[in-house]
Amino acid sequence: MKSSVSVQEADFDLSAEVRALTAGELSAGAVASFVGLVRDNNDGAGVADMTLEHYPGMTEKALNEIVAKAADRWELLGVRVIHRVGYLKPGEQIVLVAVSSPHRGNAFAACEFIMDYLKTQAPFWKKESTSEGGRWVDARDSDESALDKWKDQIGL
Amino acid sequence: MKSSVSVQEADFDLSAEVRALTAGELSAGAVASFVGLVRDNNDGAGVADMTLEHYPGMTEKALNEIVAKAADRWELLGVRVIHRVGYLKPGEQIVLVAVSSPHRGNAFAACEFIMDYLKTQAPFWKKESTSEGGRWVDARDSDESALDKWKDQIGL
Amino acid sequence: MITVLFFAGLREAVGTSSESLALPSEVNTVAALRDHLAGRGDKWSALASAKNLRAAVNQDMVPLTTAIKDGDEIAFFPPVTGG
Amino acid sequence: MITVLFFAGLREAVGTSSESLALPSEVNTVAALRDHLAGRGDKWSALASAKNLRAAVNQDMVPLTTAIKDGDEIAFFPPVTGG
Repeated sequence: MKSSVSVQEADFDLSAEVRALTAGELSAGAVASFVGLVRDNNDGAGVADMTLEHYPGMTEKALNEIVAKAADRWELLGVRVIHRVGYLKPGEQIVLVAVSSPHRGNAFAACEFIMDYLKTQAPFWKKESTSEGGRWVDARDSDESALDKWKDQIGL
Repeated sequence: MKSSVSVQEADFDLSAEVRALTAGELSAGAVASFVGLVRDNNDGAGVADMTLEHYPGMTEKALNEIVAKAADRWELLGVRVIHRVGYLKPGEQIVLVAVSSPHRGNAFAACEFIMDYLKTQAPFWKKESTSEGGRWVDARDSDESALDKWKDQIGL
Repeated sequence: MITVLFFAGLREAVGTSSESLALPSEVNTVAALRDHLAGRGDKWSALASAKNLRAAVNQDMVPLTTAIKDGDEIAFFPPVTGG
Repeated sequence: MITVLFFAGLREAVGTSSESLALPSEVNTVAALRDHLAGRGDKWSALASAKNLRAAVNQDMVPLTTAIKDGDEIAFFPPVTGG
């Protein structure tokens, strides 16, 4: 399986990433992908912009471990993860997870699994500028409970 | 919710479709998408090319009904479905389903639901050219059982 | 009159993609129409022997027990394989 | 010597992103290190009052009960919010 993880300030192009993921791999019948975007509102306040902080070194390590966990569990041909850091405005892309596989069930499951684990295991923190000033985004209980789904289903 | 369904011979650009889906919709935090590709092998034989037949009129109707079913069940902001017909070679894109939502759980579920229903409810048929001649692709039992998952989970 | 359509391998087997015909008075379900057409014999028997034959009436996929009436568009085809 | 890192709201609260210090002999877990640093008082008490404090040792996320030793890189931070 080929996999690649990037943490970067630069934006990314979804088509180009998916094309690179499946290039020369003609047994890939399915690509599931996820793009996370900066929303213009959160917890009832307008969001003007956002700054993403991370833990250099650990970030790449954590993302690679999550990808390896997914590759252990599903038949995958390729995984691409990109997470942006730094200054972002509403509508901008934050994160990409793309997964290729011979069949769609594995691609969907692995893509959602990687996003769910990234949300609680990868060291990124968002600070929003809102009409009420700057604030660090609180973790959501729903992100913790999203992991329970995988624990129940596949005994992780 | 905005939705759009196309049946066409032309290829599509994933980035452009996702950008159009979320344009001006700054409450969309999540876009899940699926791209199906022509594989170079199927059921143990090499595939040289493929022709996709459909039922004009019913195809668009069936796809719109599947999208409406998904929009009834999950909080969605936009859905885009493109299915190609005609002559296709290995590596080419066949189908796109892209779903935007405020949060990722709904986007993932609706995207996979639409693909699973499309596979058994939308009137498309594939004919492959293989080393053993032309043959119509057989439906997979796994595609029927993929629907059971939704029936169990959400009582459809 | 009704319109009958055939797709994919079934279209190739019966050798036509569509025909219009007067609905015989005793034919009032999709299954009865299939039997009526298969009764022509020769290549039409593909309709009787098709594994997992699927049908649509007025562009809705339906069970073969579904009633049909004059003016309907009825399609016969194998299980779908898009996506 | 150990390296201690702070991120996000906790970094702002303690007013620094990293420091190196000699590991006191009685400090042998992440939790003991947190208590040791919080014991400095003032802004450092943020470490004691942090809801859901998370930690990593040598870039692996770990429970606060995890053992630490000389040479380790220990990070303290709030629950992560990427993605």
